[in-house]
Amino acid sequence: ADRPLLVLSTTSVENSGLMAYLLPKFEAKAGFKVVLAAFGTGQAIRAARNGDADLLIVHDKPSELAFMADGFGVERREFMYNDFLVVGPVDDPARIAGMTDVEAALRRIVATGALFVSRGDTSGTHKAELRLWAAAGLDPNSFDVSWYRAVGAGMGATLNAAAGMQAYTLVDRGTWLAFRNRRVLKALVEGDPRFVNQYSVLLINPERHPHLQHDKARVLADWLVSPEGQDAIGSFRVAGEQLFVPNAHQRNASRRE
Amino acid sequence: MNFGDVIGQAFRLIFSLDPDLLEIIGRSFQVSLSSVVISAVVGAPLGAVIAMARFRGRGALVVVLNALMGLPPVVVGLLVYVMLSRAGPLGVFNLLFSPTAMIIAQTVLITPLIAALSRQIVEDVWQGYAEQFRSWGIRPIRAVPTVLWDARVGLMTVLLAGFGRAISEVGAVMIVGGNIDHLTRVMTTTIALETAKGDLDLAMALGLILLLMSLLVNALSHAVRRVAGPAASLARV
Amino acid sequence: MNFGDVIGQAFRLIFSLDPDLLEIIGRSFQVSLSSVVISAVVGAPLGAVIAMARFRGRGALVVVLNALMGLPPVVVGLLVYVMLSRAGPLGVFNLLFSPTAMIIAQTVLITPLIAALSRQIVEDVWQGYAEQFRSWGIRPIRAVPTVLWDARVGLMTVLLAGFGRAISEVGAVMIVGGNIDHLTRVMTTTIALETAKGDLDLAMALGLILLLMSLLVNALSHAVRRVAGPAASLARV
Amino acid sequence: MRYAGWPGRRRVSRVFENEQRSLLSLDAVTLDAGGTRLIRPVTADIPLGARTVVLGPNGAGKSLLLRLCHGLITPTSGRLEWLPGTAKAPPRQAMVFDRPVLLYRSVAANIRYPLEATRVPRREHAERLREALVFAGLEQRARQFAPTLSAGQKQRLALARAWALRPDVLFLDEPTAHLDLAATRDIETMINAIHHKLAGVILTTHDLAQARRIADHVVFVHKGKVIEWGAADSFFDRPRAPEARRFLNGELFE
Amino acid sequence: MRYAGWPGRRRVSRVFENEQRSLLSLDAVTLDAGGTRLIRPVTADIPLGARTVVLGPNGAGKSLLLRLCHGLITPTSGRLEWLPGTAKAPPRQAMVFDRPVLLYRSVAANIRYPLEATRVPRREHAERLREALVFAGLEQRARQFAPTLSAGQKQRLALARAWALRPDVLFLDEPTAHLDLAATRDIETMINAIHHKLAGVILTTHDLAQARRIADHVVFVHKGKVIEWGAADSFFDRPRAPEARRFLNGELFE
Ligand SMILES: Nc1ncnc2c1ncn2[C@@H]1O[C@H](COP(=O)(O)OP(=O)(O)OP(=O)(O)O)[C@@H](O)[C@H]1O
Ligand SMILES: Nc1ncnc2c1ncn2[C@@H]1O[C@H](COP(=O)(O)OP(=O)(O)OP(=O)(O)O)[C@@H](O)[C@H]1O
Ligand SMILES: [Mg+2]
Ligand SMILES: [Mg+2]
Repeated sequence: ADRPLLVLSTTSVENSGLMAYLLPKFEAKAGFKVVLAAFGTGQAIRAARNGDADLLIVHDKPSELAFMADGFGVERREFMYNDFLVVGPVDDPARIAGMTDVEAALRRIVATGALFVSRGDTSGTHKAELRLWAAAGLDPNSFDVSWYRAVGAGMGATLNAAAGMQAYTLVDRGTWLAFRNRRVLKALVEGDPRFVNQYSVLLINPERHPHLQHDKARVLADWLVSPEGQDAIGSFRVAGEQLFVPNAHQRNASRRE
Repeated sequence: MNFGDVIGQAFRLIFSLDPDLLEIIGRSFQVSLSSVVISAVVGAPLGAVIAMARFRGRGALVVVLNALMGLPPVVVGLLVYVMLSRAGPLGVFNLLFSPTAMIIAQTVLITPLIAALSRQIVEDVWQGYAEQFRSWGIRPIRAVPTVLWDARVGLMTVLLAGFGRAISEVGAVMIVGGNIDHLTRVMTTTIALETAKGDLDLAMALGLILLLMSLLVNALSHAVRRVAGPAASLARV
Repeated sequence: MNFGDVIGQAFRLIFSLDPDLLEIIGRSFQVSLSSVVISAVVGAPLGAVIAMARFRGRGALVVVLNALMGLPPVVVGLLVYVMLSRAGPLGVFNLLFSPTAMIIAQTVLITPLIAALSRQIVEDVWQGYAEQFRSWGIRPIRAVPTVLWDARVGLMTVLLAGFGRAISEVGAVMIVGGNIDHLTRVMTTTIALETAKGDLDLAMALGLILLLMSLLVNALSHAVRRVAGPAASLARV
Repeated sequence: MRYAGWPGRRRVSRVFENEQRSLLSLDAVTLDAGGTRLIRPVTADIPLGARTVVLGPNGAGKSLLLRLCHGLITPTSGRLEWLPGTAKAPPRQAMVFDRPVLLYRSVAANIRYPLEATRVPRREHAERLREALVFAGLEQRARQFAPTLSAGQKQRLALARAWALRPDVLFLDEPTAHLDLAATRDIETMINAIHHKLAGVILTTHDLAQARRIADHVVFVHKGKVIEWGAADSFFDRPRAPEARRFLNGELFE
Repeated sequence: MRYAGWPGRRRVSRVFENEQRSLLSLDAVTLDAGGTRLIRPVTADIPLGARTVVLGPNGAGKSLLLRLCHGLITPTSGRLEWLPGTAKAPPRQAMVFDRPVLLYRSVAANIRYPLEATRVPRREHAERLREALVFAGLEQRARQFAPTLSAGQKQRLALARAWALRPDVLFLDEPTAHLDLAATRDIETMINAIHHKLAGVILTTHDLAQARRIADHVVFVHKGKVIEWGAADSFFDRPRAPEARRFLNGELFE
């Protein structure tokens, strides 16, 4: 009974420090402990399917919907978003600084042959990047490794690689603001509406995994979408900047039939 | 990065005696030392038996054992994860994301290393002993503890190699432990986390602390050996 | 997960002879074997010198060397990353995110392991030889190649331990190589990637292939030893 | 060494004795190794309750023959039979090697170990240890690390350790090679005193005077072949084989 | 062994000879180890160009004394001086241990290795190797793995290997312990034939008859102390110390 509630999330949630900020507030109110394990999106969802965690927080809508459709989740609530941005070397060889149209910026990177690092790990961020390329009318499969480097790693490792080779990359704002090894990197393109990065919390199906702490999980999920939780998310700052925008009230919880 | 800064930061961290850091260091030791003890209890006798006994397929077994030294931590982590996961055969014990799971994973990882290296060390001692033991009619299997004891100086280095591998690996403990704060966070997972956050200085400072800690363990084992070891230095005046 | 499926998938992957997979396997070998060769050339003589020479601070050096077996791959990766990155002292060579960088990192990682274990193995052989060499007036330093040669059976196991650690580690090569497709992707980084993607079956299948490959290397070295090794089996009829 | 007799033992050779007098018979035993034949077919008998001395030049095959008899190496072909004609199990044996094998332990631990490992009754350990230390002349050195002993002390320790097991058959490979005159005499006294209580003592030596003093029976080996075997007196006085004659004159080169 | 003389050498003892006749002098040399005094203060002279035999019971300290003289172990106190009174460098020495140290290599490689490592001119290697193999009686076994040799073959190999270096001083620790009669005689012949060409031969043995045949000079050690040293004849005929008398009678126990 005094087992802590285990939440699985993607690494961006942990690396940004959001959960470390939210959980003490929640624990004080709820009276039970919550612990967080962070993995890559795919790994987190896989573990949740296996019944290894009580609650799931991710940001990749297609996989979330598949999770629901396969009967592993009972409830999916979108509760906050942040945005992506394109970062790159301070000397900005492709001259994209200040642009707000991501498609144009991407096309310019291709045109100048500047280095671009892709997550390449089918994570939420990677899929968002692929959607952006597609929107710009380009096919990453045809890109040459001489400039398009799919690193196949987490966001932090990808940023370290971008810093090391002075390349452009797409990053979520949470990770970016918390990231310390910027050195030669700088935020260049932001504010495009297509940059929205939506997070959801998924409640797991008690019929599939009766051993999990579904009641406690619901308490946390409820709190996250409650005004109190939403306020807490909105008040989280890194270096004076707000990282996540609460948006539970704008969204309808999609329930499993 | 400035190495002076890193070293300074490492020492500031140590002397801050930050309880979180101490907890993490303590857990690293608890997990890795437990794994080494279990692996030693299993691996050293196993290596000794393979070194001493003669049986069909022994050569193949040595090759397999040596190859298992190349077991990737991530794969070991996955294997143990699959076993301990709710969906797995040992799921009911609810061990996933616990220090116990990390000990299991590290034990699986370093037992082959300890067994393979022990095999080599014991074989060298046994070569000198074998005929005498056959003459006494003592079967190799019964001589195993004797030979392990007499080979203890060499085996100490083997155990330290096992400890080194355990304390420094991150792949296995990350998967089965989950790097959960105050529960399964150890030095290496913290280093990986700080690296992912781009705080390379902190990561390196933590790495330095980890090294200092394993220096401590090694120095202790060296001291023990000098006090309790055989008078090898007396072998030749 | 079903282990039958994993094994089946592993074999399907092997027999598909997928050029991407072959490239990755080839790169893994290239990087790890290169590191082992360099580490052996540096580490084995280093270990031998420490085993054979008597000098002030030798005990401390042994302790440090043993402790360095616990060098965390991530920290080694960071260290090499910092050195090779554009802003680092070796930045001009533009080596970061290349197989060369991975070889450097793995060499740094396993040289202490090979040196520390070689020290132990060589010490055992040298114990029998030392007086005779002093009698001949041959300084230990000049006897190093001789003793390394005569200890080659034991050293082979040490090199295999080094190879095992190199081929299986992911922390260092991930940081300095970046797991870039068609450039620096190796088996372990692929496994880590597939794990992060949640495709555990594929990850395990790749792990199995990696193990099969290191089994191959070990079997080869075993065969070489049987053919070219000293007639140790003749020592006793 | 100070062999001063041990508490009376049953006369082992009598126990084993039957209508026959043979302790061990070798039937066309051969040994190959390293691509060569090291022992050419040996057919011979080791008599019961006697002192058998294996003689021959360096490299003749004496040590290999002792190892074969003791069961340390398996013959390539041929067979060995203990107490032929009886259905008795092989007697308990001990062997002292030409290069004593000492454990990396103290002198006392070297004696104690085989007592424990071969399940000698625990109440006898202390007494046998004490006796063995006296026998080896190492009472003052019980706690010394055995590998630091002198050459002769090592050989004494190995002898005392073997005898502490009270074997029925003793194999001794050049047992006095590194012993001083006093210790050599003691070993000879011991062999002469105990052999008739044992099923047999089989030894090698390069000291021909010693061989004459000890041997009841001689096996003469040359180039891996048993050239002559039989009673000691006739061997020393009237060697049949020309090689044996030359060997006894110190003229036989390998 | 087949010592048949080697190509003429300069007479080394003459070369070193000066107004004095001492090869090595020990001045209050002691040795401690394991918390005990193993060698009690030794003050003695080893004469030049002579055969010095170190005698004493097992564990007396003979091997330690040889090691001290050869420079393998450093005395705890006291000092050694080679060719005292001259400013000459110590002569080239070789030692054969009581347990020969063989490299894990072939017989031929064991002989070849020290030739190469001590920079014997390359053109002489083949000839010296051949001679050493003949000397050791191991021509047919040049390619055998040395650790598989018999006890006597090992000792022969170690002797031949040492001699192949043409040292000026030879230390031999029980050189004939495992040798057959013929080989023993050959070694004695060799020592007698070469010693006057060398600066000295210093050996130990437990074979008193052999000591009488060889020794010009005797050093008698007992319990780590040099009790008596001087000309061999007077030692064997009129030993002064009571321990020496008892030792020669085989009555001295450690
Ligand atoms: N593995 C081997 N390969 C080749 N020859 C071998 C091997 N083992 C032993 N021999 C040879 O077998 C012969 C007999 O060896 P053994 O030790 O029995 O001799 P020995 O009669 O005891 O001689 P010694 O008096 O010198 O002790 C020797 O010539 C030895 O070189
Ligand atoms: N490290 C040590 N610690 C204690 N005692 C030692 C050590 N090394 C040697 N000794 C003792 O020193 C004594 C002299 O040894 P040494 O080998 O010189 O004897 P030795 O005269 O050559 O005897 P032997 O005739 O048996 O060869 C022995 O009693 C031995 O046990
Ligand atoms: Mg022999
Ligand atoms: Mg001695």
